[in-house]
Amino acid sequence: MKLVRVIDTKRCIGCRACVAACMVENFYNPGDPWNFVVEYEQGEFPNVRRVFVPMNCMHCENPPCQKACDYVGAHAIYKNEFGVVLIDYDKCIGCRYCIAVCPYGAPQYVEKLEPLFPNESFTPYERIPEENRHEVHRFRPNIVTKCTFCWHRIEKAIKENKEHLIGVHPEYTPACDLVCPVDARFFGDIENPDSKVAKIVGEKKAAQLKKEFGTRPQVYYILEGGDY
Amino acid sequence: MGITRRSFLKGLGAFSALASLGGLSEIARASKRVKPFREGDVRYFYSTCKMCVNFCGIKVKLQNGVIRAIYPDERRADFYNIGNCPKGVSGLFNTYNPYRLKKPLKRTNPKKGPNEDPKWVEISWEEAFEIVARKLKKIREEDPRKLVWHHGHGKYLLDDEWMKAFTSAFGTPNMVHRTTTCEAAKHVSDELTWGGHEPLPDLEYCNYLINMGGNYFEADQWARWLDHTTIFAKERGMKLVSVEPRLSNLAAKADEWVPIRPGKDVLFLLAMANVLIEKGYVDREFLLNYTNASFLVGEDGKFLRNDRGEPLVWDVKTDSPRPYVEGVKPALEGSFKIGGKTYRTVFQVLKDHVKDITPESVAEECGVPAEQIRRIAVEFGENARIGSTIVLDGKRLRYRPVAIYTFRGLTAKEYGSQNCRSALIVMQLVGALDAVGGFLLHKPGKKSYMEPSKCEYPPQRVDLKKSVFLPHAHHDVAQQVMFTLLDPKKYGLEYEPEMQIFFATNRPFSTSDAKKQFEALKKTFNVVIDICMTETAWYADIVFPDRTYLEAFGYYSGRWTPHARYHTLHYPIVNPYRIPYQNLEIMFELSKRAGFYDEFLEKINEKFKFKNPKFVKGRDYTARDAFEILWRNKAKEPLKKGMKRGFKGRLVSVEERYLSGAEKVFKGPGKPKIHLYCEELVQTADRVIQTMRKHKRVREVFKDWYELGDSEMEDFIRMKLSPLPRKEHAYPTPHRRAKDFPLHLITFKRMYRNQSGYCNVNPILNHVAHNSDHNEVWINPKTAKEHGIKEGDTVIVESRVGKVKGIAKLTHGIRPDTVGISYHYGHWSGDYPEWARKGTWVNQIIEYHPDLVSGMNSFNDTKVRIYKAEG
Amino acid sequence: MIEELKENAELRSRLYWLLSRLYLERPTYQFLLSLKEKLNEIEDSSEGVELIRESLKGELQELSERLGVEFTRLFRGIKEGYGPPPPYESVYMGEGRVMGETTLVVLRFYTESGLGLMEDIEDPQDYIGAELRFMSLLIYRELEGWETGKKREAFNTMKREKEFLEKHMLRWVPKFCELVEGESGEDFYRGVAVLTKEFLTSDYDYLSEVISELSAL
Amino acid sequence: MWLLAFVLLLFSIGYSQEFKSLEDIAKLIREGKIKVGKDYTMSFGGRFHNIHTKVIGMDCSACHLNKYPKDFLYIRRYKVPVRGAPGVVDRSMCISCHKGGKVATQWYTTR
Repeated sequence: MKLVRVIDTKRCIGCRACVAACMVENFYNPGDPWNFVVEYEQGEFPNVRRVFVPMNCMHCENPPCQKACDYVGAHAIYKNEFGVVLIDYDKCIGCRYCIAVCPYGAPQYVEKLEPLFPNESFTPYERIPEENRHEVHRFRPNIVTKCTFCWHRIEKAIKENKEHLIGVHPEYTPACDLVCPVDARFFGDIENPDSKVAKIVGEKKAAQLKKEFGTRPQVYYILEGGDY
Repeated sequence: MGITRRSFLKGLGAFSALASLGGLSEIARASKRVKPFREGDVRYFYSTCKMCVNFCGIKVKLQNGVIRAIYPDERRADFYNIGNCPKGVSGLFNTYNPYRLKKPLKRTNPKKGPNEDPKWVEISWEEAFEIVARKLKKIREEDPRKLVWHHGHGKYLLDDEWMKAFTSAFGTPNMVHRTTTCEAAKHVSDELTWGGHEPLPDLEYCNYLINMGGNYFEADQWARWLDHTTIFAKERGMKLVSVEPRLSNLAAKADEWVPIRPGKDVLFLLAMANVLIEKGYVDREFLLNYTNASFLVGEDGKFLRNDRGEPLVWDVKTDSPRPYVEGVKPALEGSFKIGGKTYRTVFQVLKDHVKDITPESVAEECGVPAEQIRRIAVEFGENARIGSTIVLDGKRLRYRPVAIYTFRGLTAKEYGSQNCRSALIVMQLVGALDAVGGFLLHKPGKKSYMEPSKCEYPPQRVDLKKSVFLPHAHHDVAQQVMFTLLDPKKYGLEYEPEMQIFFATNRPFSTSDAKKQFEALKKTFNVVIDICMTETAWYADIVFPDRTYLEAFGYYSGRWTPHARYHTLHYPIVNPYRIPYQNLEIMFELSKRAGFYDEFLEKINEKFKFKNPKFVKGRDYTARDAFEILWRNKAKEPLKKGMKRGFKGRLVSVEERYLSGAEKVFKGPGKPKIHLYCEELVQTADRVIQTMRKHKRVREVFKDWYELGDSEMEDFIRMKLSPLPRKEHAYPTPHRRAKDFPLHLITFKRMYRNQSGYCNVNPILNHVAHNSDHNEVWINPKTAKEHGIKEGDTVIVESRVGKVKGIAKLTHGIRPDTVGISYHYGHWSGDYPEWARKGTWVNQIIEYHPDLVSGMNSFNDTKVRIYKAEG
Repeated sequence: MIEELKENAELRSRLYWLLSRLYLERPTYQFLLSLKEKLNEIEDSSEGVELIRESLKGELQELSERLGVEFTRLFRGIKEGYGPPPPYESVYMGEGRVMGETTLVVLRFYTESGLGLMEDIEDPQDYIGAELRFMSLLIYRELEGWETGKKREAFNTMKREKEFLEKHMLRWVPKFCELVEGESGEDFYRGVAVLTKEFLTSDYDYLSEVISELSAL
Repeated sequence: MWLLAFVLLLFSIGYSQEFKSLEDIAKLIREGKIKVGKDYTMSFGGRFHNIHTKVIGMDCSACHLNKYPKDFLYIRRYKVPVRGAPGVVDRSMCISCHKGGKVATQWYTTR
């Protein structure tokens, strides 16, 4: 099984629901978003376009972050059998080499944990205790975090023997892909030819970003202006 | 042991003597009232989002009694939304916001002002109810009209029948909703034209959609349905043309962006009509059978009528004027001499009217090349496939897959209704109304909408709705209330309001000339029911905390779509601040104490048309009881069942979708007709002018609103109330008068704040984009260069009514002669933390010139100049 | 000795109750009046009591209204920078902590002590008034123990009391009280702050002494 | 200046030997003979920072934005304006040394 995401930027209307959903789902620590939308203009008035590109961890086949992490001896970053690149917070030493080498700006350094409402007490949501959080949500200062493909939801599917429902059933789909109001995001197993992602990657000429880095990202994009 | 006791007592000093003030029996009682706290499992609740007015389905995840996340309700996808927006997804933080109001507050500093600390004191609910009820009672005895009730979002939390019942039981005509600050002109132009409002493009079949400045990828009442249906239609091959001065998110996805100069849309659309008629893209069958195109118009602009008052057409069979009944074959075009006078058909009048309005003649003023206007008109006419039909579900139906959609683009202007009318005329020309793929009407044919106004004077209502000032304001004129309050005599009001209640609205903050709006709040006793200390609440005398949509019951019939109808419900899931009452219960309590509870209940039954079950006088009701009655009447099922799904809906048949509207109401002889030509406006104009001649005050108000001289006044009134949109409608007051202000100012809504006043304290929404916590001043790089402004500079934007500071954003996505600033930013209420107050409060520099037809606020007409701020 | 412990427990429970009321309700005219009368009976005085006594000298109706405003400002967290940060343990302990579960931890403590969610209190349960009230109720539980001869339980409850002061209240309440002392313009609330701080410290000392004495027995 | 900086670097990492080429230094780093940093810091004055600024002599603007002098591009603060669309960080400069077969450690591959 190889999990991938497809983002159709031709559909994306730049609403950032996926960003908000990610923040809520993954206990956003202010300043460290796992998912963000790059927005830029092309051309000059009146021939101008605005493009929205949602970005998150690409879960590369050749993750430079992992190489850097191994290199410094921390060995905190690994890619599991489902194609998900994860960080082991117990091993992470906060050196930030992974951030330095990632061409997509995915990893985020947690300097300190802050309440969502600045200078205020934690909301009941933030007070959900550690034991009720998945390990990917047990943050502490001086670690690096990033998008996990909502590993806590995928893992649940695996544990419950519902692997075939990953990306299909809302319970087993990453939050960002779930909330998109225009259905511009898809998630699933690319090795399963019947999956939506496999079909779209095949039919719609999905591209990968920044191929020149040889990272082989596992997030595919359908781009308005073609391949980058 | 003795030592211990002594040292202990010594430490306490005299304090120990106070021990008797702590009652042991109380302690004993309280020690029984504790329960162990346990963590629970994850549960899901299907409910309805009220972060704006789309009423999307949501699925709320609850963990240990805490809302963990909000997802889209997958079952709602067949009816309305397939996903959620960032507001919906992060709605839990509006509930968990620490800056919520938690207890009733009383002002102790009588001075009101933006920098006056109200010196709030927390009071008990009992005390708050008593204070407000006493005041209500006094006013009700003196003159109930002195109470003004406002709601904005409150309508959508509950449905406004509750409030209508409350105010009418109290006896005041002054219940004011927010429509004129949003889309009233669009409603009114629809109502004048086809007797209903809230039409929708039939996006499932539409092939060519012109969007006149609607930004429904971000904010619109149908945004979450329009967004995906548009995207899917585009993939199917629909062409999307967006006509607006700013490259909105919608324009960014359009096939063609037409950056028109602000306010000039009516010219663009009339030129389209010119091309359509010239090129023969005219659906004659439609015009004859469904509209008043064949009615005979005299030189005075009025219809030729028989003694029974029926309008007449020229029957080509008998060559005589006759009412359009069975057997009559009306002429569509032509000029006829009858009784020595010349009469032309409406279509002929229109044809003559737009004859000179060619694309070439308006291109410069619109800032759009003539070829482009011409091409779009031809594409529109071509795609309309006039004469074609389509078979759906075995029924042969008219097929006109083109539509023009708008929201605030054509609407939020001094000539909003006339601008919107021009789009409706273009669509009538090609027969797109209520055709497959065209523009679907919703509950058309309400007669009272299509008649001349009574032009009431003196006005009964403080918002001047339907009075001589704003004759066709079928919807409440929200922004006018404060201006009337400041000087009631000026408008001929016979009473002086004393008390205002605001339920979930921050009205003064969100309308034109906003600083002045707040002045009026100093004159009245103000009660605010809300979840946050808004700017309006800052001026309150008593503040009631409310519960949010995740804590309270609420209902609204959902947004209709071409394929579905449904009712939506939300209900309490959590209550972290343990707020004991929700909005409706506050109303129950107040009416009880002020002595009109039974009348209130009776009016509820009447307004909602409750049959079974009904409210019974004298009985106490909680919100839950009330919603049991409501849901059983509306959804015909127990509330408990509704709370399992959060909605009840049904899908509609092809028959209901296409054959129950215009086909049924307007088609054929002997039926009322769609108003291609709004003769009722001509008659209204007569009445306005008559009243104006009689009452000097009316004239003074118009003078003030539109900066007119006495001599030009009557012509202006006729022009404003003209039966067909005119070139003059592209020149609102600031365009004519603000000569020293070279740039247009347009306003718009952004996704992160729109239609919900409390998103400024939502940390997620402030973080979803690098600039979502503040707004910017959109300036074209060319203009910026001329003014020596660089990206990120602080600039001053100055209009005739004020100036504001803002941060420059240089973008090619706006016309060089225009600057754009979004709403919803620049909050200043003292209760908001600094991080929630960023940005520019644009409303304070917007000039006020209401649309004479509809009362619509003029949000997009202001002219400004910009310059770099010193230092 | 048991008698003495019982008396002390009753006294302490009542005092905690009184203090909790000062943070949970704004002082009514009636309350101020009875407070004034009570204080007139006492000669001996400490700083906190003196401040309160001083504040009660004027017209009580007017004072009650003024104190209402000050109560709202000091304790209710109306807005940032308007009064000290509101007196919730999570506000004062949360900063720089890894996980913000303070309220939950407090609630668990209540539950584990045989009590739990106090339904009469509408504020989050780590509000200063709630914690004081919890202490009052817990000591009442201790009192019941002495009265019914369940000495072991009463003793254990005392240990819980000490633990709660140690792990929770003493860690943040004095900090808050100092803020109030420094910031409030009302002698009344400055007095309340001084009293609260001093009472918590001396009660802690008392508990430590008694527990070590009893353990030695 | 260039040489001085380099010598300073060598002193600072306690490795004062004869002049070596960049390739040699890279090799030594890879072999662990030059410890890049005890705490692997990349902040100003850190050893990794020194290698890029003083040894290779890269301009600050390669990694930092003028307007945000305290913001490292590699620690992407959310509000840094977007330069290298569609990504939010620009790593094109890094490729020249860190891609397969070049002087520095291979983060990126040619595949």
